[in-house]
Amino acid sequence: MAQLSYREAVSAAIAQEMRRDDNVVFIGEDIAAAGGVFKTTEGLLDEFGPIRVRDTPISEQAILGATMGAAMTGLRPIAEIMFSDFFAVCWDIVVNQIAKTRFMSDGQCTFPLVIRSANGGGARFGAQHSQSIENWAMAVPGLKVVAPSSAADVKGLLAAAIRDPDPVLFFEQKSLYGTKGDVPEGEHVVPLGKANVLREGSDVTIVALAAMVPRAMKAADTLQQEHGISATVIDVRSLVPLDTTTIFESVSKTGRLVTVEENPRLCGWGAEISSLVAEELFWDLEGPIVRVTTPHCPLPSADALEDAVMPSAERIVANVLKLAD
Amino acid sequence: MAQLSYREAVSAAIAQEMRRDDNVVFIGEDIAAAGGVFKTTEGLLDEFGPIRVRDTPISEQAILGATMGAAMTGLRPIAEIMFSDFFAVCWDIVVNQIAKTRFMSDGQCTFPLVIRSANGGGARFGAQHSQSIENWAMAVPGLKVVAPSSAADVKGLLAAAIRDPDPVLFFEQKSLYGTKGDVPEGEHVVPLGKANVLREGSDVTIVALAAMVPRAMKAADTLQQEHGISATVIDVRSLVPLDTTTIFESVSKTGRLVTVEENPRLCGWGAEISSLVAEELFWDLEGPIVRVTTPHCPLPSADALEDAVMPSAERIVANVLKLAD
Amino acid sequence: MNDSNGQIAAAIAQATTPDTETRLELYRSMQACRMMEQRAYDLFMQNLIKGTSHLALGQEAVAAGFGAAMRKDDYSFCTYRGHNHTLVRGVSMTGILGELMGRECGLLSGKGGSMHLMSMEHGVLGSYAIIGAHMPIAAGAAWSAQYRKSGQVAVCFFGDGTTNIGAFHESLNFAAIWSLPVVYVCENNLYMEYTPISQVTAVENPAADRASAHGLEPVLIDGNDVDLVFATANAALDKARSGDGPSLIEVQTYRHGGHSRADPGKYRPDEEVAAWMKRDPVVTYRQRLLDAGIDAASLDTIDAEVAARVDKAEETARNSAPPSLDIAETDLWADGSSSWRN
Amino acid sequence: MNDSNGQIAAAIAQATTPDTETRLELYRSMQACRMMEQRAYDLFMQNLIKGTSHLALGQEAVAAGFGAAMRKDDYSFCTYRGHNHTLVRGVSMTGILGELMGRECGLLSGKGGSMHLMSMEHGVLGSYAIIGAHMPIAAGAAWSAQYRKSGQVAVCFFGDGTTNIGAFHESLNFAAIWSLPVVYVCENNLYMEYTPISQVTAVENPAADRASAHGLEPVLIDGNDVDLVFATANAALDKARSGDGPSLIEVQTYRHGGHSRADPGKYRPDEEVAAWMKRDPVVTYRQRLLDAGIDAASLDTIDAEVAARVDKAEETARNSAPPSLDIAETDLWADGSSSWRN
Ligand SMILES: Cc1ncc(C[n+]2csc(CCOP(=O)(O)OP(=O)(O)O)c2C)c(N)n1
Ligand SMILES: Cc1ncc(C[n+]2csc(CCOP(=O)(O)OP(=O)(O)O)c2C)c(N)n1
Ligand SMILES: [Mg+2]
Ligand SMILES: [Mg+2]
Repeated sequence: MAQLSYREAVSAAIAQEMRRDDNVVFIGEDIAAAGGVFKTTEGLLDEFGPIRVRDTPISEQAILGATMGAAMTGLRPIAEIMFSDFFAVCWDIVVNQIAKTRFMSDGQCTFPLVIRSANGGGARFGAQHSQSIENWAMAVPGLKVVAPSSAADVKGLLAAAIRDPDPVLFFEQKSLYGTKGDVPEGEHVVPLGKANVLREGSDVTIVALAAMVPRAMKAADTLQQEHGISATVIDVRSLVPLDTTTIFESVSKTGRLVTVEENPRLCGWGAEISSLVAEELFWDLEGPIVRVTTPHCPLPSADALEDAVMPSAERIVANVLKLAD
Repeated sequence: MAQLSYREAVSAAIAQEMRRDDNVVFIGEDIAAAGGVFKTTEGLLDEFGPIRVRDTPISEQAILGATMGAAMTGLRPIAEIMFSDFFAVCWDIVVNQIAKTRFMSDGQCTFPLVIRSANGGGARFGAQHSQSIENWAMAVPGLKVVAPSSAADVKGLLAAAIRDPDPVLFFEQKSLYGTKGDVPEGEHVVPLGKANVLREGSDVTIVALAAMVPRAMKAADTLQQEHGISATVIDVRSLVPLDTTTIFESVSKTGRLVTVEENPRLCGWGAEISSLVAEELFWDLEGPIVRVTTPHCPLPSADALEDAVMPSAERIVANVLKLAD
Repeated sequence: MNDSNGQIAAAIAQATTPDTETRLELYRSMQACRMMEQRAYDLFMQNLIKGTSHLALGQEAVAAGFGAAMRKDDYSFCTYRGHNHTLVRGVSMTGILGELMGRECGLLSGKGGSMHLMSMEHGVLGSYAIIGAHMPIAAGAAWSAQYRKSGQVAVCFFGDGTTNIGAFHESLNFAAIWSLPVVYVCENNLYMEYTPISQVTAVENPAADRASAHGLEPVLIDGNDVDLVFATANAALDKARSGDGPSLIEVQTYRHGGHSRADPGKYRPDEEVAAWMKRDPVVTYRQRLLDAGIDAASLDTIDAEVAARVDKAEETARNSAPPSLDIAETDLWADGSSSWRN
Repeated sequence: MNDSNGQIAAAIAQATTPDTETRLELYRSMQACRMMEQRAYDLFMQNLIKGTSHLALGQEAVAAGFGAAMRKDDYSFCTYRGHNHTLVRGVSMTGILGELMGRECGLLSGKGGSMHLMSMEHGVLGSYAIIGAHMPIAAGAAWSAQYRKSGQVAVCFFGDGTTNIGAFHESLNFAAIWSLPVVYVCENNLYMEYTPISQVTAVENPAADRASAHGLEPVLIDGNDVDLVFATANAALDKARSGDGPSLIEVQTYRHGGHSRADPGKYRPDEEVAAWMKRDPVVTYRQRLLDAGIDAASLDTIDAEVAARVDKAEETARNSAPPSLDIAETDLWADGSSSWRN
């Protein structure tokens, strides 16, 4: 095991895959010479050179359009969209072109590409650099959607995303970049579509993603220690494909479900999982399904305000307790 | 009462509001001289002249940026985005600028603007001209989201949207343009955020929107006549603000909820309503909550294929029957 | 990296008249486009084509000229007005008409429709219906060709109206700085849908007057002269293939009909229509070939062969079944499924 | 509708040196920008400003020159690097520093942050952090002014890197065809973040060389010469106000520090930095004023007054409480709430 930061795991994954396959290329703004604004891509230019690791202008439509065109003609491109909020300036290429073209063409072409992006709040960057958009992506047929919570998963899931024959949106939670964790030595690949059961309990199932995972774990500790409530915590890891099997198994056992998501309230992935359970597992439920989310608001910039709106371990605890009432 | 088509109700509403308020202006591609590609805006140029009704280049970011800038400086602009799929090329202006700026500015400015668009499938236009994106809009804090199902509602809700001090995305379902209905004479305004109970029943609540409303009504007829099942049908009309009161009242009574939505499966407005009910009305439920949606796929072009994927009255009936088992 | 040096203009100036065989092929290709599109029009009128459709009647010289100049393994990208551009790459007419009619024999089995024709095996990398979107995608295919050192060139067709959307400019700058082997072809037919392009554009020549903004040579040609289009295409393709980077070519042309099925095109002044009908690329080329001593009989034979081909294609498509409903949800993912859960 | 006729160049050529009072105000304005930004830097270092922040140290002449030329009711639109542009419109320094620090006294009560300064009452219609997005919004404010015949002009500041994104071009074309009273100011500081602009741009002057693509006059000036910026601003504002439409002005300048808080700016060649430090707009202007016979004491007084103002602002902001948590979810809607249901 090596200790890597979540940040370092990004370049470790890309390097692992670029060594393995010459068709893997990587483009984005300031990803080459500067090593990325979050320093997630340091060393790649040195190792792989400027033909494979290439800085671009501020032209997100061109970046993703080029990525798509390269993917359909034999390459395996990776693109960085610096902050996930910026997907809005190139959303057409993602949702109307990349996501639909294989289907429309009756399967004539595939799009083995990955778009990485720094997602989410907690860094006091204000409303245009903090949004969580994993639910935007989940709502679009034709996109796979991954959001790791640990360094090991960053490396393993990103490697799997690069190998995947379909378009993957890979969301790195920017406030996790500094966190460290054990990452297996050597080649490390974690299959997409397998949720991770981080802790098993009998009273309630807490389902979380990315930065909400450590908060859910902390909440589970508190619930156990202070309230004698035993919680299962599941890291969803990938929203598409979605591991309903693992989630359903746990909910069948505990009878109670709490989702913890960072995206704004309405139409989040929590709503999707909640309604899946309300439809398919209704008779196993012992109480309401509770969603903990950021309220349906943009994120404010000041630290006190941002902390007040994002789901905290305390808020998770409070919601579980409400359910246990 | 006058008989108007859904299409004619669009220009009727805009004309009504332009007569009332000189600050209402209207821009978009081919909306002036050509009267709109769906002929929804015929006559407006003649009555209000080229300063107030203005054709633009194919520059959706400029169209919506200009709309935003005008709204924050005293006008009440209406913009047309010809097909809702095209929101993807100007999504940034909608979600990062229009939706966030009032909040970020601590309430310094308001955005009394409306963006109209032809939404949805059924016209055999293929995957890039048929998508339903009301769920994209609902997921973004700061946007009001309206989708009428009848000519009367087109006129009344569009008028209300134009008067509303906040940004409203107004989705016209393109396959309804040819449908006709009674519209009250004289000034007609229908407040945003009030669902419409079209039919009251005791066994199940069917919640639908736009083109799904007539299908839900047809399904309710069949359920009554062929299966003796009595259904309430609610036209949600506006997703934001959402009339949870009316929906909850009905579900409390019937104990069963079926949502019928045109958008693709994942993270639709049906999931949102389902999870609201699963959280707040759980104990009133007598069975699973069922969502009827288009599958999580783009829309195919051929008529047979398109009809196969969009929710039909038959599919609604089948789902209600499943629930009644 | 910049090239405003007149390389293309120089190559055009040096180009010689194509040999007779090539000219007959250009003629055949234009006639095939013309007759297929006319047939598509008839099929609309009979309601055998649903939805919408955008014909390129009158613009045949552009597709034919480029099609003839391209290498078999080059890539083409076109728009919703892309039937001609697809046909000239060798795609089956039955596949095209079948797709327009939503039949099983359609190029995409009915899943794409008129606006989305595509045939990977012919290098037709798709028809795109969001204005401007295919321009960066074409740059990407060119980037891939450059990376793979395959010598392929991507050719990307679009309209005058497309020059006012952001993706147009992003693509040109991107292609220029990376010296990508891509040829951008703006078919200026004077209208973006119903609106005259001059009314919404700050320059006179919507593409050519913007070339210098991306360090490119302004190229503006008569798009109804197929010999000239062919020469220009050769020049731009050669330039791209020899590593000299992208080109932007504005061709002036005109559509004979309305923007789409719904449009009778009444907003166009009668004199304008009449003037352009006189410049019909098929009719004028036929005359030019006759003037050059080619006998009418050879041309008549071509016309008859093309007409028979169109008849055959229509008949096959008419007799083809609607697509099986089994495919309505397939092929979202590479594994052939559209499953999003386990 | 097009204007490549040198109207602005002609007006600059005729401009006279500003009177002493104006020049002292320009100096004061630049010093205020300089000292406030330096203080912001210090506050970062003390971790009193969180998140990120983008300073415009070295670029003061642009904001000061335009600020002095604008009418009180004109509109300004700027970027995440917009502290200076906000300050020069008369916005309180306490409000600005307070906002950077996330305090109750902040201009936006801490809801916006460093990248989103805005003050409607001062015509500061916002700071936008998505590259290019504010350009069409500025066109919209100008359209509104034109519609209301108010005589207001919108001024929109952005960087060199912004010229490669689609919204840049859409906005210029849109503004040109509608002859909107908007002045686009490209501050070319040679870098888009860490990447030299020349490496990702197909032309040498990223804005000026694109002006003709939208029928506009190319204007390229030394952005570190505040007199020149002031003259240019007057020319462009006059032009807009008299109905002659938009301008695009490229000013050449340099940021003294890195792109943002996280960046020490090490990718810049030492000689380049040294050469530009010699052209420091504040230092060189001071010298120019001395050369013009203005006594050092008056300038020293201004310096002292500005320093005191910055101290005062910092102190007030430091003593201001964090914002009340009650406002975390307010003001999404015009009714002050963020409620989405009944
Ligand atoms: C982003 C976007 N905006 C608007 C449209 C609707 N639309 C389809 S074709 C068209 C006109 C295009 O004009 P031009 O580029 O000149 O091509 P032409 O149709 O003349 O071939 C428009 C506005 C679209 N498809 N995509
Ligand atoms: C659409 C978008 N892409 C990328 C970014 C990230 N980003 C922020 S500033 C910047 C560089 C901008 O350069 P320039 O326009 O020259 O302005 P400067 O920072 O030099 O003032 C980039 C790439 C962004 N904010 N928005
Ligand atoms: Mg055209
Ligand atoms: Mg810069």
